[in-house]
Amino acid sequence: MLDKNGIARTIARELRDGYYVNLGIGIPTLVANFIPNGMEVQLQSENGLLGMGPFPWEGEEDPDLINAGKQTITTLPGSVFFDSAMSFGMIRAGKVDLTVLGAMEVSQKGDIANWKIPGKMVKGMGGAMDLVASARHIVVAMQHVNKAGESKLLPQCTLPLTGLACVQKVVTELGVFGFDDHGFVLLERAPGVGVEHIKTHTRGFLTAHGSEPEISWP
Amino acid sequence: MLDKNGIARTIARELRDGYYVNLGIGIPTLVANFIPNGMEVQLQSENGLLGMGPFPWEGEEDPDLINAGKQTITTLPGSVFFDSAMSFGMIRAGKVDLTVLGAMEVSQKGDIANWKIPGKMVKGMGGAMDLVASARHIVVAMQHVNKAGESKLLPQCTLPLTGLACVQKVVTELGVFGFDDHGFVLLERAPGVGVEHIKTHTRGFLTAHGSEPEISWP
Amino acid sequence: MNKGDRGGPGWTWGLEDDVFLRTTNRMNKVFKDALSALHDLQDGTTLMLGGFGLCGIPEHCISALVQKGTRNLTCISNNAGVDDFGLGLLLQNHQIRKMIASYVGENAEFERQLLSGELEVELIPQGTLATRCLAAGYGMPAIYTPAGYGTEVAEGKETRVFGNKTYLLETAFDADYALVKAWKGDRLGNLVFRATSRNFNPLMAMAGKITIAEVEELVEPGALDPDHIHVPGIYVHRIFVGTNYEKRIEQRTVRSRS
Amino acid sequence: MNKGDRGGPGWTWGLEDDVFLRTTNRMNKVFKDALSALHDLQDGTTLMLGGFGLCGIPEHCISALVQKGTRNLTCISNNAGVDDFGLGLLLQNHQIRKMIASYVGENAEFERQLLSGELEVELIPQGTLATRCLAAGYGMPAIYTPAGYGTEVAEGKETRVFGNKTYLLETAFDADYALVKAWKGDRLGNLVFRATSRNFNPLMAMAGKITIAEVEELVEPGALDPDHIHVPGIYVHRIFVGTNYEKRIEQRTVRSRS
Repeated sequence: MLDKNGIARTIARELRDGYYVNLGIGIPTLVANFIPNGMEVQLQSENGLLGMGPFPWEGEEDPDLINAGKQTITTLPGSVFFDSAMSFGMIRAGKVDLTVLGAMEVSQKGDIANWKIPGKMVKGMGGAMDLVASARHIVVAMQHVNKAGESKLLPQCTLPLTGLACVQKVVTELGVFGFDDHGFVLLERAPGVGVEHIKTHTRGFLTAHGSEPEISWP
Repeated sequence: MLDKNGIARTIARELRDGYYVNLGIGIPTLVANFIPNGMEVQLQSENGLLGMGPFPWEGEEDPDLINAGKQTITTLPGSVFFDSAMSFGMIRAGKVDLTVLGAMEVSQKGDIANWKIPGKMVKGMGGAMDLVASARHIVVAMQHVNKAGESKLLPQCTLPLTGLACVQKVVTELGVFGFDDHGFVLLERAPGVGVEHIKTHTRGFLTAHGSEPEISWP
Repeated sequence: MNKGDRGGPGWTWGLEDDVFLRTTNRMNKVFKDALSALHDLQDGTTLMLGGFGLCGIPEHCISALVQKGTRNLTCISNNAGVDDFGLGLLLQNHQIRKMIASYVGENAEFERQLLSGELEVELIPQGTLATRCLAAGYGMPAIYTPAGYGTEVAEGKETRVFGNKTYLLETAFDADYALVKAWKGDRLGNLVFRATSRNFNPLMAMAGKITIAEVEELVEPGALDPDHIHVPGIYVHRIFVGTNYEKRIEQRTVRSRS
Repeated sequence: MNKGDRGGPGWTWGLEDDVFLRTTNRMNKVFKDALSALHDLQDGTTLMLGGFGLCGIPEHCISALVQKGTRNLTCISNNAGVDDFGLGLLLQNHQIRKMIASYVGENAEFERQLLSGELEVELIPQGTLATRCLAAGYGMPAIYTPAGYGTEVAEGKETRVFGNKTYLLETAFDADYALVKAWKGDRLGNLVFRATSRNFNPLMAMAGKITIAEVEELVEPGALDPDHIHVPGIYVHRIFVGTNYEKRIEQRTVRSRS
């Protein structure tokens, strides 16, 4: 089983030198902590910053400088500010290489739902619909099951969609999942997690042979 | 009869305090010399400048600072540079109050042709098609007749159009012309020019009573 | 005009700043405060408000709206503030009839009014929100975006395939007023923004039929570098200086000096 | 993440500039000169070239194209240079098969090749040219503009009425390369332009599949104010320093100190 940091660390393996990356709120944010040494990537924050730096030192918070999660952050040498139209312009034009975001549900076709529970919770999609419509690589970081213990990997989403057939990889505490024409494909198992356990907790169609390697980090 | 400066001075009466104005190449450029004292307007140059200043002093030319006619110019306090998309964005959004441009032909419906003589001359429309499609007020400054002595105010244009039914006023060396449902309407005569002379030199339908005042300047 | 021609705008009227910078009526866009700048804003108005979260919001314009008690507003804003700050103040007072936003998760009162049906809400993708502002400011009646295709956002909307991708047609916003917050500005309406408080502000400034900018500092024309002005004054109709900005921080996240 | 949460990007890997600014392959976009930056530009390529008249043109990229002798080019550029400078140099060499431009009145050789049928030419309104670049850079497949409606520019194009105005549908440009000239840039590709040499350069920089920027000065990351960068490096793939810019003036107009 992976903890949150393990999920983030696993996703960090998707990074490539020179990537422009947008990290969503929650676990995705943690990916920034695992950028491999010697690799240079730039983080895009869709509220208008390229080259996001770490949190400020205590006492150095700047209310004019936040990320898309409304957290106080910093810049780095080479950072750029821009307006929201340019921010989503670069996203829409496919300039963002990788986006990592959380999800409430992912379907075996790669649909994603993460913005609304009808009648219960309405937070809004923020920039998620734009990101999943246009980023070059889309990876979901989430818990494998919800609080009721039900699989969040489903034959089809039950909640209102954020995007259609767009997710390319899902990383949960149980493993790494890709997609083929039939549905989910188990690519790697979390350390110590057996295939049967994964199958039991996955409701969408899942291809898993048992020979999938355990996740390892460089 | 008006000379070029007279035409420019006549058009300058169209200026209002606070106007944003785009002046085309040729006679329109001269309008800048007749901005009434105490009135504040800003000149937009569609290559990316708001608040165009006069020509530089000799020896102070800056090759990075030109107007849409490719002339070296200067800025004024409060000038702004921007890219061509924003420049035509503000034009298209109707933020330019007045555009003054030259023409080869104007029709009695307010069509204008000023960019091409098929088989002979192909310079291109530059920004003229954008300007006539979107500026709030459109005034043409031109000679009344061409080099062959033929009227440039026509029932309909013979040259490829720049814009359709967009010209609101035409100022020539003979007078000031507006438009109504029938065609051209003589609004003012140039000093010393009689109605018959104007009628003789105008091929489009022209309403002219003889009672039109002579042009005067404040 | 020929090379070396000196007959063009050599401008006969002497020193330029004598003419161009005389304070006249319409190019002097400075108002004394938020209330005077918003004097003609009526009930039922559609308005855009800049800001992302609480960052770069027009605090003083919002205060003036509270003070005026203007009602039945349609507000276009990326977020809805928090319960007791930003647009949350207008929600508390029930001054807003309809919200067009992309993310409203920080405001419990908003969620309550929405679920109870007191408030009409249109949630749209953030990039769509931004680009519909840009379209208005750039005179484009509509734009195409792939965001929301296949979701409930696309319901009732025209779609079109370009290349191998499906796009939604989204229309430009049509807002009576845009209320924005800039860092610095001059009396011509030129604006400069700071860091991520820029966000939607320049776009809305360009999109409003009447654009009102509040600034931290009003400077003389010429003090802003013409290469670095974010919004040219042609888009801005009124400007005033706001004092004592609260600039509340929503998520104070820091590294400890261990 | 909750207020005051320190578990987020507190970034475990120590000093940021140790990691983020290490010179690695892909984020270091600096090439040694124009020829090396254009090494893979083939015959038959579609390319955009920034500049308005001779102002802000990528002089060194054009020289490299002349030197390489690349042929059958489709060039998207507002103007076509003059006979012996700018794009005129490529025209002289018959390296251009097709020009897409808005105004070409300064170039006699151009007019000759056009009227003789040697050169294919598409003249389009300047705002349409600019906005088709913007569309490409902002991922919008097409835009609507009223420019050219009712003229031969509209022939064969789809029209649509919004409000009481008719617009043409114009598609985003699809260019293999964009060659632009900036004032300053850094190795990440961030660009800043000067005065009216900005013009089409930032738009084309955003529109190119491979964007090559020549700059007068290459500065260290961080030297450019993040509030005032015109093109973020995410859009720029290669950058090199051009030396000895000629910056020829087309119309030298001055006031005399009488």
